[in-house]
Amino acid sequence: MVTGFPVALAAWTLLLAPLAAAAGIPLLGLHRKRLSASLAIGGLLVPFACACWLLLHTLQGSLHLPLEVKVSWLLLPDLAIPFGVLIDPLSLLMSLIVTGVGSAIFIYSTGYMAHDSGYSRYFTMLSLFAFSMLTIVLANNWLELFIGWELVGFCSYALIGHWFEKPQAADAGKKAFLVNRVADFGFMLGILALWAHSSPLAAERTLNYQLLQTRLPSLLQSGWLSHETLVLTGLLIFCGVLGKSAQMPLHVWLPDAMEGPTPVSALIHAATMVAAGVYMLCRNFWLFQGAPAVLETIAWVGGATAFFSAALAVVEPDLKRILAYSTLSQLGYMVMAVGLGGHVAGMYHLTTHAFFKALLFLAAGSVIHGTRRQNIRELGGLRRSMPWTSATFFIGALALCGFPALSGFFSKDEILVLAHEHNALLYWIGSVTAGLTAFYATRAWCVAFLGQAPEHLHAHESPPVMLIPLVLLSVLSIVGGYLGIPAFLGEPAGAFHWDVAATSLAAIATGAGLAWLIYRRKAIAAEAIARRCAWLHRLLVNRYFFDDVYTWYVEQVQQRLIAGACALFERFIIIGLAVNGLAWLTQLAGRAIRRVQTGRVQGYVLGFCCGIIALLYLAGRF
Amino acid sequence: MITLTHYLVLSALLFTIGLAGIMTRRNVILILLCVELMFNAANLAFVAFAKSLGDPSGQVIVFFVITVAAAEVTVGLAIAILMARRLSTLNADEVSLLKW
Amino acid sequence: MNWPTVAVELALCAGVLGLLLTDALLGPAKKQAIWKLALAGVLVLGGVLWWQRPWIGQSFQPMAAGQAMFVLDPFAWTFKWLFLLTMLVVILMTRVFTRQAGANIGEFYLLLYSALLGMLVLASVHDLLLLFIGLELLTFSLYVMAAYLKTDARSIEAGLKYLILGSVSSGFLVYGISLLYGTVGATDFATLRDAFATGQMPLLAKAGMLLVLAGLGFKVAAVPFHLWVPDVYEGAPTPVVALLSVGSKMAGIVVLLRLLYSVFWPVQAMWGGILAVLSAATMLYGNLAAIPQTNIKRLLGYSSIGHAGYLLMGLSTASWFGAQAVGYYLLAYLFSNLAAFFVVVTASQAVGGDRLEDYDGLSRRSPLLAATLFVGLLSLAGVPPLAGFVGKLLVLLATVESGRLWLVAIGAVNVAISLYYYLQVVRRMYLRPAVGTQPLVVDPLTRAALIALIGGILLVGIVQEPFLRALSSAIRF
Amino acid sequence: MAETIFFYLFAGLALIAALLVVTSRQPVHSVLSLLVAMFCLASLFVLLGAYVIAALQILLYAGAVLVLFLFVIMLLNLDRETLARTRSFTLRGAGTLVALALGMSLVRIVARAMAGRSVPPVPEQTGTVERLAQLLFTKYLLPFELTSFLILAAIIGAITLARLKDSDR
Amino acid sequence: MPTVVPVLAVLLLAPALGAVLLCAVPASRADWARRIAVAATSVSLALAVWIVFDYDRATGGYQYEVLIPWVRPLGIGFHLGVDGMSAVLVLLHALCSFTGVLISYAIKERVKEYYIFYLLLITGVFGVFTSLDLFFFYFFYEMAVIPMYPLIGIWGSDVKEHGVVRFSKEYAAMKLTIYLTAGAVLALTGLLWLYVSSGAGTFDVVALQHHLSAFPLDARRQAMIFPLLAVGFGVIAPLWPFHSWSPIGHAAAPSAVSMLHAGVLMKLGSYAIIRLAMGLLPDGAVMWLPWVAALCTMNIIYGGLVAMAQKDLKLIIGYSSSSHMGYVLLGIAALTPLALDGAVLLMFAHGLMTALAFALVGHVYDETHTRYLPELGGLGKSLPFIATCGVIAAMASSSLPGFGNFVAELLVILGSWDRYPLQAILAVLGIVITSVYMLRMVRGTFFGTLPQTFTHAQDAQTFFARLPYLVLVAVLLLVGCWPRPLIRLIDVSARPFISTFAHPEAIRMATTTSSQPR
Repeated sequence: MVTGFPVALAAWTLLLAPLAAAAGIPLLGLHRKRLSASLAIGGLLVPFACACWLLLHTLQGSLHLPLEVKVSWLLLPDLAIPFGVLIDPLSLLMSLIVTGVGSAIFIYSTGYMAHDSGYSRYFTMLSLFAFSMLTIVLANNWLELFIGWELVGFCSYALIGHWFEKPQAADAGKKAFLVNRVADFGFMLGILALWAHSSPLAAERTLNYQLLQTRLPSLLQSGWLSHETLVLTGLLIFCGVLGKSAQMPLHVWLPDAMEGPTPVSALIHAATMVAAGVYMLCRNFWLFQGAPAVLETIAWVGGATAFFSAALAVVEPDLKRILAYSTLSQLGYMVMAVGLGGHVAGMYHLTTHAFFKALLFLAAGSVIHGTRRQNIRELGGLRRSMPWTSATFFIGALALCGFPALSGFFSKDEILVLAHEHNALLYWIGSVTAGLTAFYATRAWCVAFLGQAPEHLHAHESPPVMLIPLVLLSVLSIVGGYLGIPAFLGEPAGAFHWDVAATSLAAIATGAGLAWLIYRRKAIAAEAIARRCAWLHRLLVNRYFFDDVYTWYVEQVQQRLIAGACALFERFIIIGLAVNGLAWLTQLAGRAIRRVQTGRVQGYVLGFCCGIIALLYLAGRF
Repeated sequence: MITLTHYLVLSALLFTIGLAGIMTRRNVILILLCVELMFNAANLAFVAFAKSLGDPSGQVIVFFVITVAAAEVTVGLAIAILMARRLSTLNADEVSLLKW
Repeated sequence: MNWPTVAVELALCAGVLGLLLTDALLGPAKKQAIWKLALAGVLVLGGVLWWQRPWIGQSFQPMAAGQAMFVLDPFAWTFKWLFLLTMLVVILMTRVFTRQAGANIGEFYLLLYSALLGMLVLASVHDLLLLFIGLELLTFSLYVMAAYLKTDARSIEAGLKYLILGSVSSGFLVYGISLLYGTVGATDFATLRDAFATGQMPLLAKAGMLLVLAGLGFKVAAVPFHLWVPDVYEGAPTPVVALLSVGSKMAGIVVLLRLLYSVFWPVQAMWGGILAVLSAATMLYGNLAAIPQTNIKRLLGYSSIGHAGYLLMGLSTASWFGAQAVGYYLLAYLFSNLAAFFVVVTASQAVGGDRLEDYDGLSRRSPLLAATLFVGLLSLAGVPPLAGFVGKLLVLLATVESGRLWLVAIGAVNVAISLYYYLQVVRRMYLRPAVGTQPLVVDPLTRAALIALIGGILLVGIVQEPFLRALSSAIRF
Repeated sequence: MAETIFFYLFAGLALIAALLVVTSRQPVHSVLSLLVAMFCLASLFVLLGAYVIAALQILLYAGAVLVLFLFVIMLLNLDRETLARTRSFTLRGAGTLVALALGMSLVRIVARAMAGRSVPPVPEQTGTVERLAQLLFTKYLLPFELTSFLILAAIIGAITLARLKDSDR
Repeated sequence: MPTVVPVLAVLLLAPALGAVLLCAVPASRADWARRIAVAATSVSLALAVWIVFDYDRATGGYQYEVLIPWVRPLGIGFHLGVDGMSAVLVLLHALCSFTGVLISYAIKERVKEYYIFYLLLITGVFGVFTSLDLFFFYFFYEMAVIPMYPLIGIWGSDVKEHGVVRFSKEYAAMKLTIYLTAGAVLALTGLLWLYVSSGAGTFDVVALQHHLSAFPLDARRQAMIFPLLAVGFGVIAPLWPFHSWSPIGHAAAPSAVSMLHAGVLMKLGSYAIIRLAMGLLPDGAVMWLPWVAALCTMNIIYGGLVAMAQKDLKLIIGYSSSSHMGYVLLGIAALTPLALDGAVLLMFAHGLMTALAFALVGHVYDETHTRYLPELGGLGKSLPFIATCGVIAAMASSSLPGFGNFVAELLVILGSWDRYPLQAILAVLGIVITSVYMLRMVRGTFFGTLPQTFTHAQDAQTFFARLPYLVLVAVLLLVGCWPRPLIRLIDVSARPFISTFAHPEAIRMATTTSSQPR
């Protein structure tokens, strides 16, 4: 049995190592590239080792999860907020993903960002991001989760806007942060409501997961927490997920986030940050279980996001944006899974998705690194010039489509089974989306990697330091399905539904086949299809006009109407009327009174006598 | 039968006439004259009260008031002469350099 | 017949005569040095006043016939010190002024002395007639001094206006005294107080009192009787204006204090209300009209009207603490106003005029002058840690105790308004670029006087207890 | 009986003279009418038993002050006072009105306050020089001395102001 | 229990002594002036830090008391004392003034006069935070307001829009001084009325509190005096309708002055409302505070929206300060221990953050001579250090966790939730609004392409130039990451302070029936 100090030490290093690295780099190695890279990577490998050590012990049974280590961050008589580490299978799995995939991406980015001016600033932010992601994962109460939530938002802002000279990058960073902040507004209210209704006695209010979970039933019976407030709180908390995991109405920031360096997109906008929302849903599934209405909405939002973003990827020319839309779609799958009650299935897909999507992004990164171009129409024939990258990209694409025997197939299949059992319409949407996924994956593969390379394209293979992580991740994408992750999370996978598997395979086959015909054989001209259903094409290219609506709102309604009106009110009413008006009035009074001094002596004597008369009158009155 | 009130009413009237004179006449010297008139009205009141109280100190006060009035006239006329010489006018309302 | 109680006044009379003689004997060259003699005279008077201390509490009674007309009580003794201090500073001011006054500078100091005599008499007056005589003595010398710059039309106009208004006010004063004499049968304060002790005043006495208050209101520049102030302050030579604004106003307040708090004390409900209304009107008039001013002396004229408002506010409380507050306010007002006028005197030659524009960038040309005016004006505005703040605070406190909150509100608003136009002057001095570039040289004596005044303002502003203690022991009738 | 006749005679005369002072165009006429007023007042003083004051009134006031006035008027050879400009008429109109209002209130106060206090017969010794002098030099000694300085200040002031030195031509 | 060395007296008089010393220094020796100023403020800073650590949390209450009877007949005494809340604010002011003095190295002309007025301002504010006597409270309060006039008037800068002057620095200086004095005078009348109607015959706050707890003023009288104090002090803690002086004052003031101005001067008002208005008039407070809560929500929302529309950097930060002070007032109005802790901590955190923000804008202005957002851009390239601090300041302002602001705003919202749920929700919305305009500002100034005209812009290279920024950021992070010690210090005196407030119903009942002495 191993307990006590070593475990606590492992838990704390798991959380605080990246923070130490993030603090170390600016202090020690601000202009020394090698030192900052090694500090950052060390800051992630050490927690990875701790996580593996803990995993080893749990598997051997010598460590009983859930293990909680905490210190009181804010201690007041009527408010005690701890800051701790809660390790249970769910959080251990997630921390393994974050540290594992993270270290691969860190190593990769030493190559990718080799001659970038903000090298150490980049690695500081990455380490800080890792720390905040681990805070979300290992939090044992809602507030610590919220703290991690916000810090992750900040790190993504800083990393998206890493090349801040580029105006689009700066705007993309700002947009990401603000959209997240709007979502966090709802999330904060949700936490506040939860905290307020956590107990009738003000002193006993808490945000701790375990305590809330145990108290929930009694609160509901005692009527202190009515069902409506539970639904409302659930929806508000789901608001946070909308922003962080880029679900339908607040998904606009993810495609623009591709302005950041590709390893960032890989780490943040594929593997970890966007998954935080799903992880939060799984972690606090007990809250939503009591409110079926909330789960219903979650499922539908997930389904809609999956389908619509997959459609967008079909027409997207930019390689990274295709992968971004694919992430959106896969996240929709995970949220749908949670909405349908299968939070374990959601986590399973999250894990596998982390592997193959990180792989795809890194491969795309090495393509960009090699060719300096992102538009797939300007690429082609990379199979020959960049063998390793194209091979790993191919494996990732297969896993993404859910090709049988690869990890994607198993996890997506779980979700489709769930949909099949609970909601027929969502099941159909899921299958069609699977088809679409296959379509755009094959399209990207054929256009970018097959065919002849355009004449002025001279691609060169990336250095080994970038290829090793690619290979590692491709291995994981293949093996991911067989690691028994659902079992580890407590719900072993159910019986293998042949009919669901069959329909999904059919959908994948049609999608891939169609794409092969259009883009490899060029049997049907892509432009012809585009012309025939032009309005659909325009709709998809303009991303359902979400961006236009939002920009219109920000420029017109918010800036000109509301803020402008307030500024005008301030300038002309409060300053102009109230303040200057008062000053002008006293000036006027001054000038009027001054007129009394006519300068003529007899006027003064007249004044004198009037004074006397007034005095006599006053004497009469008092 | 002449009572104290008769004298006081007379002194009040003289006082008012003096006051009216100051405000209406433009010539500074005449203003000074009216001031003298006001002082005389006050003297009359003093003597009347001294008589009714049977106490002579009223008359002593009149003695002082007369001297003050005389001093007043000297200074007044000095300034009037200065004004006539320097500002070449004796009308009070034409002298309004200092205003507002 | 205890002569020592009148020792200071006698010494002063000797001084006047001595000045008359020396002026006749001295040639024109040595006339410029006559201010040293005047200064020495004032210092000697200080000694005599100090020597008089054992006789405090007695009164001058020629041949023990009837009530005392001239009394030397702690109240009078304390305020005589303030009058001497004012005269000291005014004489220092006149040094710069001698070139302008030309030949007859000797007479100027003589008139200063007679004005001082009037003030000292007014401090310890205990009879209406003596009040009238003292008042006229002070006012006559001020008439002449106001018109002293014979070549300057504005000075003559100032003298004329002051004379006419002064004579009308003394006319009313005399008439008032006659009415009071008529109803009571005597003019000294003791009998008057016993006559009104019961609290009912016959109508004639009320009228008499009001006319006397009007006469003194003229002196203090309360609103209905203040119209002469701006013009005379602008026209008259600056040392005279300093004397007017500090000396004559203080004399008026001292006499008012004595009259209201000892003679008309039983009737305080009536004059309390009247003074409250007057003070509100005076404050508002003075502070509002000062805003659009462009001439610094005229601005200080309006500001002195404003301060008269605060003094009347203190008097309207009809409480002993109110009287002490007025005393403290006078002390603060004395230092601040003298500091301000001292700078105006020294600066007006070099800066070439009294317009506010001439004061642009004064802080660059002479930091000491600018600092003194800065401290003086801000003390007048009532800004801590300066004397004016404590004065205003005590007066407001007394008025709150008297229950007239509307008056406190007006007083508070006026602090903000007055700060505006004081800061206008500060703006010109500190914020504007300098007009002339050559720095103003300030001779050592003026420098010492300015620093002493700043020190006085700070001292009265920060260390309040000794002054308050002295005043509370002094103001007891 | 004779006393009332004399009183009304002199009071009426004094009022008329006072009005003349205010209304006559020629400054000299005003001074002379003031002289007449002084004489009426002096006689009233005699009626009231204040003989010394009556004498003083004539000697000092009529003699010294008015002569000074005449002298100054001659010095400045004033002619008829030109009519005031129309604009200031309102001021002078208002002046008379205010003076009248003040006068009426004073008269009202004085009449109501002192109803009927009769004037007792004149005891012989009140108005005499000895009585006055005795008071003057005992009770009113201090004011007496101070008035001397008052006059000194006035004289010196008048000289310095009105002196015609070549320097201030 | 006055300790042997009057720590507070030394802390208060060090800057005053500095100012006096400066008078003797010849104007030409600017470097000496700077050294004296830095020495004076560092003495105060050292003492302030020592007090925060040495304050005895167990006993609480006023410590390090210095009592010199000043005017016995009126009951005025030079009484200094510090409790949990004011110790934190004294530390805030010490930090701001120390960094402010370092930042004012950018002042080149008339340095001596500048430092004299600056040290007077610092003394005034120290005086307000430490004095426990109504008279001296007001004495130092006014003494802090008046030096603002020459500081803004002489060394300030006109606020330009497209190069055209929107309002001159003289207008701003005049308006600020008159506005604050009017507010202060209004408060003075309230204080005098309180002094008189309490009948305790003393100006001492502690004595008054004992007296008033024994025989309190009747509720109607309190209800009349409280608004005077609340509005009077509300003018400087910019309560909504009276806030318009602060942004204009900030925009025109030199950066070091607006650091103190926004960082600390605003806290005078809110501190005064806590210490005097609520401390001495509990029933009045309970009746009027709902109105204050409503107004300060306008502060938050309205201030934020107006900040969004501004184009001048300092105006943005000015309006953001008035918006953040809305949170402080909400915390005060909520009358719960949590909310008050949050309010005091927010005063501390916001003070540091605004000081940092203004220092940065000052540096940007010195390098580029413009504060107009449309003209700025891409400075991150040439000013990396300043840009990093800029991002940190923006993040702290939009209450990113890890900074003191987040913890404070969290406490305010949690504390005010029970009594004012709607206001709490709007406060959370305020956080979003803040982050919108803060990021817009950062994007406009530091990111994007660097225009040709600013290529020569110099970053803060030397350690001495970077010291102020580092100090402020370090303290902000320290408080944000580990708030427990500071919160405990505040809570030691905030909790008993709040416990004196009776429940609202009791008050309402008291006013209707004839109020029997409790």
